[in-house]
Amino acid sequence: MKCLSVKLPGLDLKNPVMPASGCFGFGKEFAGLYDLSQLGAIMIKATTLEPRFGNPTPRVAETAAGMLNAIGLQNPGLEQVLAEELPWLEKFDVPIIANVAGTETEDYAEVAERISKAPNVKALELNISCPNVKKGGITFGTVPEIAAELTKRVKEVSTVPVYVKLSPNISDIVGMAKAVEQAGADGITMINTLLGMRIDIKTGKPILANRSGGLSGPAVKPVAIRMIYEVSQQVNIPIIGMGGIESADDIIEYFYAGASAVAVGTMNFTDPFICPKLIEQLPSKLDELGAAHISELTGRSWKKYEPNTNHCS
Amino acid sequence: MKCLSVKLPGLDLKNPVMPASGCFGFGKEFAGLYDLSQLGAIMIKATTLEPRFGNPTPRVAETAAGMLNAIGLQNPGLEQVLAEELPWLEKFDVPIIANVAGTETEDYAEVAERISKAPNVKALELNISCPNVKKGGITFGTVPEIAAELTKRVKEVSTVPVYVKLSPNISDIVGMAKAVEQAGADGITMINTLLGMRIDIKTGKPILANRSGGLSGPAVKPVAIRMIYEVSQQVNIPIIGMGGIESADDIIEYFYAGASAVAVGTMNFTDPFICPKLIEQLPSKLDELGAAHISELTGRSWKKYEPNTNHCS
Amino acid sequence: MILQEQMRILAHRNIAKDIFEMTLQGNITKEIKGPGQFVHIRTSAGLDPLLRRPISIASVDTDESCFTVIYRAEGKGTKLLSEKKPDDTADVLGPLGNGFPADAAAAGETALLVGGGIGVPPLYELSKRLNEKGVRVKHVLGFERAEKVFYSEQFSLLGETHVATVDGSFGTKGFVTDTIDRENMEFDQLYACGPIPMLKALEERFHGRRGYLSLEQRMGCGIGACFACVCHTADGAEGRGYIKVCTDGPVFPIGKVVLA
Amino acid sequence: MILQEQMRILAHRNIAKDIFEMTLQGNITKEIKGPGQFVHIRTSAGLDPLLRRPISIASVDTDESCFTVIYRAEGKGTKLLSEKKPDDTADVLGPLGNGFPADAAAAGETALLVGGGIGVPPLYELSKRLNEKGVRVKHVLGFERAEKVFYSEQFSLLGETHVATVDGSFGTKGFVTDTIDRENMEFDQLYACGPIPMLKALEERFHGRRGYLSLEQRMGCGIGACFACVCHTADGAEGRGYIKVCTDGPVFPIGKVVLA
Ligand SMILES: Cc1cc2nc3c(=O)[nH]c(=O)nc-3n(C[C@H](O)[C@H](O)[C@H](O)COP(=O)(O)OP(=O)(O)OC[C@H]3O[C@@H](n4cnc5c(N)ncnc54)[C@H](O)[C@@H]3O)c2cc1C
Ligand SMILES: Cc1cc2nc3c(=O)[nH]c(=O)nc-3n(C[C@H](O)[C@H](O)[C@H](O)COP(=O)(O)OP(=O)(O)OC[C@H]3O[C@@H](n4cnc5c(N)ncnc54)[C@H](O)[C@@H]3O)c2cc1C
Ligand SMILES: Cc1cc2nc3c(=O)[nH]c(=O)nc-3n(C[C@H](O)[C@H](O)[C@H](O)COP(=O)(O)O)c2cc1C
Ligand SMILES: Cc1cc2nc3c(=O)[nH]c(=O)nc-3n(C[C@H](O)[C@H](O)[C@H](O)COP(=O)(O)O)c2cc1C
Ligand code: FES
Ligand code: FES
Repeated sequence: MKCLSVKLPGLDLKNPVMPASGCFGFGKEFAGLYDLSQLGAIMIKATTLEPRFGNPTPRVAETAAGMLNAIGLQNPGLEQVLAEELPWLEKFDVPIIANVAGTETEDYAEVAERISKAPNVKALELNISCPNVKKGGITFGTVPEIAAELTKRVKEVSTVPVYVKLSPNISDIVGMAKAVEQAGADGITMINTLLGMRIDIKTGKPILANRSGGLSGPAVKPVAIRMIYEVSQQVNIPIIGMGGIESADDIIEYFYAGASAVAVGTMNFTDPFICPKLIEQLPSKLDELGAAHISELTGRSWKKYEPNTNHCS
Repeated sequence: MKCLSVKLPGLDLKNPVMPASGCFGFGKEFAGLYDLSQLGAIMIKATTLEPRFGNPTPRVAETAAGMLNAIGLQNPGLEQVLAEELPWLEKFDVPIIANVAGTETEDYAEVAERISKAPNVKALELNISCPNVKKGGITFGTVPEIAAELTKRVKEVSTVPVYVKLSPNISDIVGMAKAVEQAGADGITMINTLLGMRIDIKTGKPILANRSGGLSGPAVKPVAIRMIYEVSQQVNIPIIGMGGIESADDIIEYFYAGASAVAVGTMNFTDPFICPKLIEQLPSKLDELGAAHISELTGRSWKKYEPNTNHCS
Repeated sequence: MILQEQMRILAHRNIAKDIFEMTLQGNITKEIKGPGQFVHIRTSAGLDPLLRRPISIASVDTDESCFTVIYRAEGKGTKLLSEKKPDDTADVLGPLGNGFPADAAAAGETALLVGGGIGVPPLYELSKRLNEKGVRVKHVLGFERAEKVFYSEQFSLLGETHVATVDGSFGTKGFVTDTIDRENMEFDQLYACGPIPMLKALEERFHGRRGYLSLEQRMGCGIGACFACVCHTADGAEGRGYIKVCTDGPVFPIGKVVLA
Repeated sequence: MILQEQMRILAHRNIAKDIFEMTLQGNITKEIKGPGQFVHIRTSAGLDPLLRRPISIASVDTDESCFTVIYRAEGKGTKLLSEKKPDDTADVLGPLGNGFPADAAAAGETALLVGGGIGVPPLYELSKRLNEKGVRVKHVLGFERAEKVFYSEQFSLLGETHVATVDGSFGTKGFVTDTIDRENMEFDQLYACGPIPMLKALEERFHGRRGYLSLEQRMGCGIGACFACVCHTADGAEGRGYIKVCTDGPVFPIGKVVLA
């Protein structure tokens, strides 16, 4: 399906649809359901230097048209990801985007340097924004200077392009995007989860053992669309958009807003076959829209736009 | 129903349930549906110094379990609100919370000073956070120093207690809350809407004429709960909580999180009778929970809490 | 008086491509004042979709205390609504707004009713009432194409009826205004409901004539509280000159409202 | 193999207060390996509620290629599910997880099956299989109160059955462990499913004995991808010693998993 192929820094995608990090593990489980080579790419679960068990349970809670998670970056650690997870994925014809996380600049750097050398890792996704571990993390994602610092450092050591994943828990998303672009980011992925909480009426306590968690799913889509709409007009690097995608129309909406590719997260849980389904539906959608190639749709919604940041219901 | 009465600065509430600003106009329409004296209070539509027509239409768009609005503070202006809307509301035994908006400190101050003198206005709600007009507004809501400035000024001139309405479009909500508390705010109302956007697949353009708008409804509830949970532990002034409330359980959840009263916004559109319905359901809810009085529930979820702000999925 | 009611669905059928006719029974019927008023229907008991859907009242049967609506199942909400079965209930708020003043046309006069697509339904009850009053009624109904046409026979029973389709697959080819021009149709009183471009075209032709237009606007509350559905009035000075489609309308004298 | 399927609802009935028994027909049945496996059911075609609900397989009828689940309609999703009617379809993902190893008990041996509340259902299919194998089966079933009791007769047909209710309104008063102690029940092999406090009490008494416990955890994916459902293993060193309830379980040898 030539109409779906997308070229991004480091990434030669058959199609612009990929599972979002943390919603697809390292692919093994879904490989039992369908051929992973159908996917545009795979964003693997965040990898840290050391293995992590993550947060106590419950780690998920349902919300209106969404969910909260506080997994806490559970992962087997860099060594095992390099020794087992990534080699196992080599049997599929699909580029891997490695989601890199840490608590200090130097562990980000070490993970980035070593994981970027794995043959099937075509790009890194710098996770400066996940809201669910006790140390580090979120501050990187909310202070442009610190995010820029980290991006610079990781760019120095990575042998593949670096995409920075932005947190929506911030007033000036455009400022953050520009900061990481200037620091050398090759692309942006957005959005990570919104901080949220649910309290159990029966116990009177937060449902999540971690108390607060990250809100994802269809509920957050309008937040992501607005941020991508603004950021895509202010930076010159491509955006992989995510947040609540559940239909081919949603994918079109993301492209119109300014995304060059998309990732599907939470909806993999509700419908584990959603990625191949959406990929299959896209070509006929393009016909309906009279578009020869999906990349034509990127940013279509901008025309006659005056920035819209200082406005008050 | 003594178990529901709540005392807050300037406010002597029969019950803690009130319609949120902008979702109830100035009460006239709902007065045709039920007796407004049943309500704990009424938060009237934002009032500005001059009349405002607001934004072009479409001004609303539906989202998953929520909606976007970009009304643009349409209101008849201070003179008419003082001359007609407020006097008309005097026939009801219900305190009015006047939502005050503007573009510069001085028009906020003038509206605040004069509207606070209206006999049935028992408190002001300082709208520093609405995301839908072209000038001013949002910056007040995202920069603690500016918000504090404005709060100070309004406190100088207001003859009734001042509640400051916080925007969720910010990284450090606790910092903002502390800033307005130190500036003299008597209470906090939160949250206002999250910035969001929807794009029409058919036209390829944003559905809202204003392009972006404010996200409200059940979709945003987890964001509000988390912010109230954190803020209520860091300030000593009461919080009126709002964001997606649609059931008596939601109200309990808000109290557990740290709210002392609640406001219902968007759901008034889906069910115009929701406020009296929820007020009626609360007493039996309290029985179920074995609570003698609703105020006992405020902040019940905190026990054994270590602040949770710098954490990363 | 506006009621919220779980109305009983007496009948529900698909009468054209994506077009459904639903008959609802309940107390709201008693409150209906006239043709052109609408109801606000909740399409799901859950939270998605969240907002009600405004749908015009197409005909009223006071004896059976029921009324009929005709709607297009296109988006999320109306598609859900179309899955309801007879004897299910629907959560309805209404009646809302001010309809077409049938009294604006006197016995013996001629009324021209112009409808486009899903703007056609409210004209049906209007036509019946005008007939009862002895007003001569002519209809011009516009649809996208043949498979979308509905109620052409019903209207024919009430008066001269012309159907136009954009692709000519039914009736004459073109827009309703083409038909009106070609047939140069005479009338004393105009009533119209349909998409903005159609209403604009009519306003240009018949500005200054006696006429009423029914507008559409995205709505929140439907009862006048949220300011979602406002339009400027032609005489409007900033901030003052506006109307709310949901409560001041949806029907307005021709020329009163700025059609944006 | 795991399938996602629109399964046909053959039967659906309310068998105790808030407790429903639903029989589902489709290809997933063929894939079921044993008792204690579960399915993940989508309770609404819409976006709210968003997540699937894990429900154990209570009995299997391979000839009719259908299986039965028993669930409590308590929250948003299960209440919606309970509104489905026979001949409606349900979106089911499964079979998931590893069930109770019936082979762990040999013919002639005695198996003690202990269930609490909505932990009772998976024990029914297990008991049938054990009976087929010639294992002597005893059941101790705990419920909140009389109106919540279900399947006590069905279990009685399969072996000695004791029912305990917290308030004594049915069977003996107290918890399942009280019954086990009072009757000092002997067994070679233990199988249990129910709330954590019950499982903990059993673990204390019978640590070191041959036994299997079925755990509950809040789930996201249900297939091992999201790390929502992990528990530490007893021997677990940070970051390594963990299991996923959805794929490694939900059934584990007694003592293997830290019951938190
Ligand atoms: C006064 C009035 C009377 C109407 N009468 C009829 C009628 O008799 N028959 C009929 O088929 N349609 C009628 N409409 C249009 C009808 O309300 C919309 O087609 C319907 O709301 C679309 O909902 P959806 O679930 O199909 O689309 P969705 O895309 O799911 O709708 C999303 C949101 O946009 C709003 N929306 C989308 N299109 C429109 C529109 N054209 N007008 C207003 N809101 C819209 C919806 O109400 C909802 O809030 C009327 C509209 C108004 C304002
Ligand atoms: C492996 C396994 C097997 C199960 N088998 C059965 C069974 O046979 N019969 C039965 O009645 N129940 C069973 N349960 C429990 C059942 O999954 C929950 O009762 C159900 O998910 C609650 O959904 P709700 O819509 O009623 O509640 P809601 O409050 O609407 O649920 C909200 C969210 O919390 C989750 N949740 C709430 N309670 C539980 C719980 N106890 N365990 C796991 N997730 C929960 C839901 O899945 C959902 O994601 C099983 C659970 C697991 C993990
Ligand atoms: C259970 C879960 C785990 C996640 N783990 C990660 C992670 O490890 N790293 C990361 O960058 N994002 C993580 N995310 C965020 C998603 O990648 C995605 O940005 C977000 O969920 C929005 O997309 P969605 O609404 O489609 O889920 C996780 C999300 C969920 C729901
Ligand atoms: C249509 C609409 C108009 C609003 N207008 C105002 C306003 O004028 N002033 C204000 O402070 N908040 C306004 N709000 C925000 C609400 O008062 C409330 O803070 C927000 O909607 C969250 O509550 P909800 O989810 O219950 O609607 C408006 C919200 C909506 C939906
Ligand atoms: S729809 Fe709310 S004012 Fe008209
Ligand atoms: S529920 Fe996702 S890993 Fe078990």
